[in-house]
Amino acid sequence: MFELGGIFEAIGKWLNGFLPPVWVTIISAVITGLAVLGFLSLLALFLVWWERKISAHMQQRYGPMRTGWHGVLQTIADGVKLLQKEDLMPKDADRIVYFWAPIICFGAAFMAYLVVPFGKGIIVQDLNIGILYIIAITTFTVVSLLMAGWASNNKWALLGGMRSAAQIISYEVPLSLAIVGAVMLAQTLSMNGIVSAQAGGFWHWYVFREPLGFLVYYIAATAEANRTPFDIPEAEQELVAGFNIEYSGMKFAMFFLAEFVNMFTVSAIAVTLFFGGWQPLFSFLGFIPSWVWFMGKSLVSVFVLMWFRWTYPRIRVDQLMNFAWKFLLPLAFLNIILVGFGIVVFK
Amino acid sequence: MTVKELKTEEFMVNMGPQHPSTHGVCKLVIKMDGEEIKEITPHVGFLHRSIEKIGENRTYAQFVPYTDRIDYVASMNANHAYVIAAEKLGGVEVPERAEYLRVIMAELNRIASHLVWLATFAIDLGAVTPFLYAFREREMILDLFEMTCGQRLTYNYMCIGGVNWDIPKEFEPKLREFLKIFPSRVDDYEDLLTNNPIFLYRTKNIGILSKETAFEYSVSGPSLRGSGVKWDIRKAESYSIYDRFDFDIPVGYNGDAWDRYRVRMREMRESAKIVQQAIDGLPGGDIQTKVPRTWKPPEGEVFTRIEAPRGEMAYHIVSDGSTKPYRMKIRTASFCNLQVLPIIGINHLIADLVAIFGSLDIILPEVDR
Amino acid sequence: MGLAVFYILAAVILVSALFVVTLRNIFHSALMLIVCFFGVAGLYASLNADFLAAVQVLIYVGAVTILIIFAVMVTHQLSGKKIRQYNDQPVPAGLIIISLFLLFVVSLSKTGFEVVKSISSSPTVEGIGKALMTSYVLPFEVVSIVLLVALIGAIVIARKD
Amino acid sequence: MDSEGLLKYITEEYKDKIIDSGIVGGVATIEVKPGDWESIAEYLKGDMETRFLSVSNYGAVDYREKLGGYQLVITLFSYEFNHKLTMKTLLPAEGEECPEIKTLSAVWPVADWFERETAELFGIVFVGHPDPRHLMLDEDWDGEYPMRRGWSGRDFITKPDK
Repeated sequence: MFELGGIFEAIGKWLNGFLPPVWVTIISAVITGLAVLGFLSLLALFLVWWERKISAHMQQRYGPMRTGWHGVLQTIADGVKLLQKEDLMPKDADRIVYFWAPIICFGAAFMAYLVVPFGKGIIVQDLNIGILYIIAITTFTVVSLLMAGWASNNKWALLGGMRSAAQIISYEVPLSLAIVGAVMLAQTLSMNGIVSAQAGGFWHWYVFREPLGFLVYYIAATAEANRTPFDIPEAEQELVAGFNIEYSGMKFAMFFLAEFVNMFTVSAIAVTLFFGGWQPLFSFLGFIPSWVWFMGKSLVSVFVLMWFRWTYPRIRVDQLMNFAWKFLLPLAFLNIILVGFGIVVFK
Repeated sequence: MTVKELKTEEFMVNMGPQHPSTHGVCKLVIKMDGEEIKEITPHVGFLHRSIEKIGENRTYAQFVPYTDRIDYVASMNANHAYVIAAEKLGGVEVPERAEYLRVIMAELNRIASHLVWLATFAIDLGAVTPFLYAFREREMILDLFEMTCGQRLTYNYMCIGGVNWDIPKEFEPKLREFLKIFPSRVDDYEDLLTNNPIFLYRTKNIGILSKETAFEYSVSGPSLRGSGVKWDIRKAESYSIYDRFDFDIPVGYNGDAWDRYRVRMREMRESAKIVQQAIDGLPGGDIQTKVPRTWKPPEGEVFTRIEAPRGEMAYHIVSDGSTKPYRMKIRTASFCNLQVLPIIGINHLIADLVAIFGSLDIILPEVDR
Repeated sequence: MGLAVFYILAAVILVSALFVVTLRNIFHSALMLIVCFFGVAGLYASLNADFLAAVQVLIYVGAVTILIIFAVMVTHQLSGKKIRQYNDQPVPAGLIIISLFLLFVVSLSKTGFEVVKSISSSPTVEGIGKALMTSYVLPFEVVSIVLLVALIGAIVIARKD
Repeated sequence: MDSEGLLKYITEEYKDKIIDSGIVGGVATIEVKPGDWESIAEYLKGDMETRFLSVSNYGAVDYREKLGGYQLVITLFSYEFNHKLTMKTLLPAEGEECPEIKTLSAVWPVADWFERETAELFGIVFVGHPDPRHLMLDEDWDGEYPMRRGWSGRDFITKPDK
């Protein structure tokens, strides 16, 4: 009941009835693409509103209250405003690169959802290298930040771009190594496969098998998503706004929404790898649809990321590098060794 | 081959005049090697209004509202500095009650000013939440000021010979309520920041201001006390009635950003103590010694100074016996404190510069006047 | 359809590679290199070498080119300025290119390409892993040591003292 | 030392350099010749009995009408002994003349900005100043000294170009 996975299969079957298979592939690709895009846009709108509400309540104020019930329509109003804004481009900017940077940023954020299992059977394409694919595709985010920083022809933007490149490259290493632990346990790279390997109650979740791996992953993922305390590429107080200082209007909105989509992406991966994905807490709770479990767990993770942001100060750029290379990296290696031992011992 | 032999280029950026962390319009031209700062040149004067010149063209009483604008974050203290100088020049006696009210207002404003500093300092380091916490308490102080003099930022409260308005009935209970909750609120801020490892990383050993440098640059106020110098004009040259109150002078040890932070946090508690003693001992009576509208102080000159939230604020007034000052020189704390930034800011990263600038608590209108 | 995909990808790779060597702005060249690498990854993917495709993107786009861009950004003499992509010796260069091209043509025409009827669509990761740990374990370890040496060398050069 | 004691000590120690002395508004005050301005500052800073490590205030007064020149006023103080001293000197000048004096910024680095401000506002030239740029005023502001008596901003309001 209420499982959405069946719907997609049904649509596929129905299309197969009267169309040649090539057309079915194309049509279903378009449909899923639009569905994911629509879902992510709504999600980003929701997350922006949610963050504003969370920060407001943490700071003992209300946040948006006027547009709609408790300000739910505030982000839409902001979006409409941003659409109407003049699209400024600095005179000496590199026009082509400046234009493409936000598109690549948003595109990379969007592409990652090709392999995210939202629920039982709700996955666009269950690639058997799923997790590797996500790591690979998110590197385009850093390319786009570099492009934005460079093309703006602004020193602050350039500094922001350089910081983000240094940061993301550094944190990609412990992040990937933290993922290796889960892959070793599940013996597959496929996202669905990893979820299935954690079936049967919460004690099978990998967060209890390799807490160290989860810790490393979550810290590195916070840095990958450019969230406080690691939000140094756009540190408002130091670099004014970092790489997106010159962007306005819709282009700025794309960077902004991509940040929230990325935040959800790292949360979704955390849930998939360490919290059993769409698996229920206990198997007798299986009557609750799998996508509800997935969304619930992911939003909790997003909430924690937001909690970080409104509690911690920002770490300094060299401290950030030291932390990645001297603390997280050895920890990630230790995790791999421990997981290897565990697999051999407990078989 | 080591890195030093490799040829590197220096990189110049303009930090300001419109930058979120300069807290006003100050331009810092920074020469950087990578992200490490090699040279800082401050450019000020964007807010120069020549208040000293205005002072020569206004009567003594007319000038009080202008003092508000010298330091808009601590207007009460700025008022206080001027009226003390003018009273000393003319030999005006101030009623007891007015002195107490002045101390209450000045110390409340010191707390409010330190709260603004805390808020902006935290935000400079990327912590947004303490900002709103600090402004919540500042709001209570501003409410107290509003009910007394109708203003929330530039008060024009003190006048030569006393204060302009007496406190209303509801002032005292509100103030006592504030004093009751304030220490626990300071604990809240400390919970958020003081022992947070990231905060410690960002402030410990950052921007060390040695005693010697502090002396040479006449750094004053909490920034000086952070370097371990127990110097507070309220104690050292006890003006007004500060000798009647019991309070400590918090000092730091290393002179880094963290010490300056600690000194200000503890100073807020000390100020609350002073306000408590002042409100308990508040006598009745007049609030003003009548000073004629065309007040002519005798010919002569005077130099007085007070401890404003940011440090020493001094007035040097020369009178030629007319209704207007002949010359008025205003010495403000930020003017001297800002000069150490190029000394203590180099060889740090740009993120540290923001922390150092925040920890010095510079108010640009005070520099530019 | 597979052929159409191949031609599109080949065109992307060739055009972007041409831009890499002809564009006069070094930052643009680096970006074009990304496009080129991405095209190669697409080729791998179309040949069902999914692991290789992902690794191509991860390493070449995610690490190598970003480091190149990073280096370009740090050196201000290079970024922004237009630089010459050719030197003063077109004749010897042309000769070498033509002879190389002829060599390729000859070797390609002499190779008998075997047509595989069906490409296995089974996961390649496991196979690669097993091969690396069994039959190719010696080259694998040698590569690891070479990389380690390079790493140590880089640290020694960059050490501050 | 209290103000009297300090004044007594200084007038005895440096009597050949001091023209006038007294206690003004509770602060010990001495007047010196412009030529001794820098040397006496050095002595006062280094003297173990006075230890004037810091400058509390430093500015000028336009006394052209009354005394025929600009008076430089510097207030020194000592953290150690908690005493203050005001030191003055009169720079003769008439009309639009710009008098010259040696800088104190080598003695107290804080005098740097004070002197820059005084220089641009009063038109006093500090010889040997390490950084004689404008501080408060525009870099291209030239030939007008706003803090001189008689200067009025009203003459200076310019209408923006069409």
